[in-house]
Amino acid sequence: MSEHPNDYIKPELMACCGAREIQDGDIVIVGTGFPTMAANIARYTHAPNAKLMQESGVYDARPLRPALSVGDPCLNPGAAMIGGLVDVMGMFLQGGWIDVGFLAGSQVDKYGNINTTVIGDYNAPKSRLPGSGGANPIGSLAKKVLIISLHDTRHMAEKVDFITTPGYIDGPGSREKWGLPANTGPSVIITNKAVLRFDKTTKVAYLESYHPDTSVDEVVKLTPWKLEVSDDVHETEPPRAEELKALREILDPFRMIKIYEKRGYV
Amino acid sequence: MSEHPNDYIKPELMACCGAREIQDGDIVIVGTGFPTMAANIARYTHAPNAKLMQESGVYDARPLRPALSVGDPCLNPGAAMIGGLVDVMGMFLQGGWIDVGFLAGSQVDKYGNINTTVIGDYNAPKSRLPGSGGANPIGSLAKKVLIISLHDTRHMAEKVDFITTPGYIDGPGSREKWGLPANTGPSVIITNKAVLRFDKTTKVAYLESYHPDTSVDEVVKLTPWKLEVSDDVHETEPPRAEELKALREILDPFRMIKIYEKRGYV
Amino acid sequence: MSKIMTTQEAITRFVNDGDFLFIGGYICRPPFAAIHEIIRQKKKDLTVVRSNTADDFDMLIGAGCVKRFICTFISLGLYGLARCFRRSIEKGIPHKIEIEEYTNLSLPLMLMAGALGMPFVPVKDMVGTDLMKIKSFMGDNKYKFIDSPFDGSPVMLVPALNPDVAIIHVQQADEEGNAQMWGIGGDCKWGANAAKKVIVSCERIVSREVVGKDPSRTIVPGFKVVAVTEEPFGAHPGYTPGFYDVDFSFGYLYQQASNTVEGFQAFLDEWVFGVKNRTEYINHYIQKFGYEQFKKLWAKFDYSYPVSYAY
Amino acid sequence: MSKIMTTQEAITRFVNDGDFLFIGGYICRPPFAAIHEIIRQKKKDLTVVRSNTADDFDMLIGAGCVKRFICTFISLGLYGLARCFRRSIEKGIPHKIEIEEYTNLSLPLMLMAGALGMPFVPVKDMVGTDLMKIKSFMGDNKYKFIDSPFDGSPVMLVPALNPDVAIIHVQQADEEGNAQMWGIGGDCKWGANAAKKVIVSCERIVSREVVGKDPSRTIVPGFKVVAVTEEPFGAHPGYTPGFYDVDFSFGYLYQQASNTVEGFQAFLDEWVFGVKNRTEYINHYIQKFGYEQFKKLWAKFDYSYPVSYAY
Repeated sequence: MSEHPNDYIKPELMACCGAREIQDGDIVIVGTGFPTMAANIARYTHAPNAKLMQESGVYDARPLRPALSVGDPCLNPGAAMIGGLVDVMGMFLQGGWIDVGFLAGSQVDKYGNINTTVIGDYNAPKSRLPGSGGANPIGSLAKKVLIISLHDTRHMAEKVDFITTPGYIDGPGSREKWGLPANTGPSVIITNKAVLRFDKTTKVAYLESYHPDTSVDEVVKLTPWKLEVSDDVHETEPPRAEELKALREILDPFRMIKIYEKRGYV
Repeated sequence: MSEHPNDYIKPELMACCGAREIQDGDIVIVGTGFPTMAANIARYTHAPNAKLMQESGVYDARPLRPALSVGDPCLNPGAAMIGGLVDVMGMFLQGGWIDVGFLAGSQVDKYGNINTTVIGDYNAPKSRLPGSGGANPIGSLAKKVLIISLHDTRHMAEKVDFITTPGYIDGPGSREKWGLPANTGPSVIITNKAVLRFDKTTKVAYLESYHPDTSVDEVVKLTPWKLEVSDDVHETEPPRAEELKALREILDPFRMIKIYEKRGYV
Repeated sequence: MSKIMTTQEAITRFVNDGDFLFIGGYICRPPFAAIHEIIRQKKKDLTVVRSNTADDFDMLIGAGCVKRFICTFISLGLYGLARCFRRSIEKGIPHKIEIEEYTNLSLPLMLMAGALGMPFVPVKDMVGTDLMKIKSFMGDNKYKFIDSPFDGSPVMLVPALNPDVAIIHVQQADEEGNAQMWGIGGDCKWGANAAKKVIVSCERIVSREVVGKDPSRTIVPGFKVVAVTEEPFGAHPGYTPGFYDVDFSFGYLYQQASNTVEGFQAFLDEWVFGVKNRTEYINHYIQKFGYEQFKKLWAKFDYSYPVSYAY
Repeated sequence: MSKIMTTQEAITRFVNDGDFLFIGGYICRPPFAAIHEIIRQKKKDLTVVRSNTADDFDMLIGAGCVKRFICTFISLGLYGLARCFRRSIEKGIPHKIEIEEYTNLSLPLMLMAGALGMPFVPVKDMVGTDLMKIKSFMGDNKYKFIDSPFDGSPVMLVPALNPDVAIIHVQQADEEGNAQMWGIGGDCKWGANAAKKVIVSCERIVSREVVGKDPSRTIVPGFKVVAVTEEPFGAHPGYTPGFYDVDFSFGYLYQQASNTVEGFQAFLDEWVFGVKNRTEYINHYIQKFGYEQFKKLWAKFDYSYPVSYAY
């Protein structure tokens, strides 16, 4: 049995949930923030042979500070390989080598589709967002996609305003119809309230576990689609001592992760 | 008026003929032997800004000995850029940047088609040759192709046994029909007897100049197709003093070029 | 034949109103010296392209230089959304730019296809999403969807891009333009080689002999290059590996300024129009923030092992 | 997780009869240690591929390991035509191999397409020639000719290649397989990355820290690599930039030997079957030709300038 210290904050729990999705030896494409922390917690605990890369062209970086973008200077010295976008997005991702990708978005819907393009109408936007970047190809081609989201009716939707990145698109058979590679697609949505997985048949996200300070009812209420609940729904396992230790002592000594609390991850 | 020493050998004359086809600033793709010597004579005389590359991935090499293959070690130290086949054959040649390519073959025909694949029937060959290598793409895509050949009925043919590399293929309109880029194709055949060019209308090689020790009649007789003769046919200008000086003093101090005499270039 | 010239001359001679520009970098090696000069010379109606963009493209958009943007992503990273870009799209300030959207897989491959002389290239992303539904100035040529002639499976083809001019910033180049780069590459090599002309901005001009000591580092051959400009700190507030770090505080300054139209104009007046060239810019930086802050940007010393190409 | 093992173990474990192999190099860095081991282990029915080949592929063909050859060119360079290849094609000795012919543009791009996960790639060469007319084991899938869906112009598409195993020889690699190379590249990077598994042979194994000092030199990431073998002089009689020169006299020896079936067999008996591994091979070389001739192959000392990736 692992120890579970109870002084954790919600973003730490979420990072640990992400870490637990990663298996030893996995090739993981990460952005900044949560994904890097989650993947590194995995590396320092149960998945020492997991390898990370950034879309800008970096494989197995050894940053001495947390990277603030996929082009951060700290990703250069010590990396095992540095090429460019064609190497990572083409050779590794489209080439079929990426086991896990992390994505976040301004909106995520019940099929795991993600919007990072526009809130409102595309041609008369309420808010114009950054666009796809690497998100669409990661969502299209990584074997397993982990989605990070705030759990509220603004960030989760029955249907996103704009599908930037494909989840299961319109539901069962959609990815296949469009020729996306077999055995790819979103695997989990990790929110500040719960962990959702996708039903094998309907491809709709259902509740697998609710975080310690919440309940099935609360999560169902916060979710804008009719949230099915797993037969063995349970409380999310809190951060283990060794996970927190890796995070706090090695990966994020200045606890930059707290910034996510300010962004609503509570 | 240039000086013309008369102690030259035929391969030297041929190299000078090649050099004169190169203009200052031309980007030239070369193999070994004649092409390198010709292009370098040009660089040391009238075309100091011509640049050479080898298909293996080398641009603007500074070899200290004559390269014996496109992968020769002497091409590495001092080059301006080294990549691979995709860089030179893809980025520079298919990208449309190569002004001049040199080709030779076991057979060349009246349309400038070249055979480096097989003598006799493809499936029951009399002699199996090395294959295309870079020849086909150079013949397909370089703006100007210079062909080097022995002038006899074994090496020149009305029709080659196998078209490895396209000249004008079946004649006028053929390159266009196949979608080869406009303004590409063979420009000249330089032999040990003469310089042939291609008629703008018929695309058949005709006699432009015969080398000093031969005659129009002899060249016509040695050519296996009905060789048209230019209205202003003339004797080929012999090597100029400065061309020979570049070749003998800088490029080929050991006069390795003499090996071509043994191969029949007399 | 030396192609060394000032950035002012390079932009004057080789960038025309209405041109299609690839501008390399992304936090790593953005060619800011050239970007500021484009703004100073009030170039307009440009079509610009790069995968992943940041303050550099935001500034060009805010300054009114851009008509069309072939894009995948634009943000100020740590500091959130790109302000000038948003104002253009949401409010038409200074005018509404047209955008054609791809991804960080498809767009680099379109530049690669351009560099390799391919008419188009198959990609596996974008399908099934709204990125397929929106088409702007590229119209039906944004992509084509075919059945593979090999096995009948559906394949998306995207067209090659061949910009008129590429502008990149690298660590070093020689006078002919042989450009050497190391560290994060983005789509710099393919974008530069896809263009008809390349302007190479560099931290230091080196001799042809130095280039020849390590030719595998060269990403653009001299024959494609029309201008070489020596611009130390030319990527500031971005960084250049081995030379200087990102200037996060300057990034914040830009974000704060670009929050408003007035702030953005004041920023341009101070940092672009208020200086003649990169030397004056750096001088102004030191005047304003002090030499100590400037010095903090300098890279630490941590050199690689030399290798030999000898035989 | 160290992947270091002997060449014998690597070939035993990862190369199976009937496999499709990419073998990198061309005079520069041919992985001869691995090639000899493949012959020693009498692997058979292999499909082999590379653009531009020489004595390395000729030897595999003569030894009877090859069933199919996706090729562009094979010759002994200076020493003329490839003898074993000719005997196979012309006389069926030891058996007639099947060949599928491409060019030094189309084949590297097919490997690139394989590495990039593309189903096919458009090429501009081969059209109009007899290379279009001959089709062997790839049949109608050798290429497809379509009208471009963009502008209707004729376009040839060639299929991606994904070999089962790639074997390359590079200057240095770490124990995980991160492989670093400089100098003439041929189709090595794309061929290796197109394969499902990579065997990295290298002149020297270096630490992960050494790799990290210059990560832009890495051409294959460790995660694709299944075996790392340290084989100094592993490319002999080819060369490795910075390590040793081509051995022209050994090339002549091979050509003379391979002129006849008997001579070729005697060559194999002496240089392949007569030794257990590369160490014995080099030892035999020194015994036979003397240390002085061996020493003449060593590269001169001419190092590059170090660079920094620091910030």
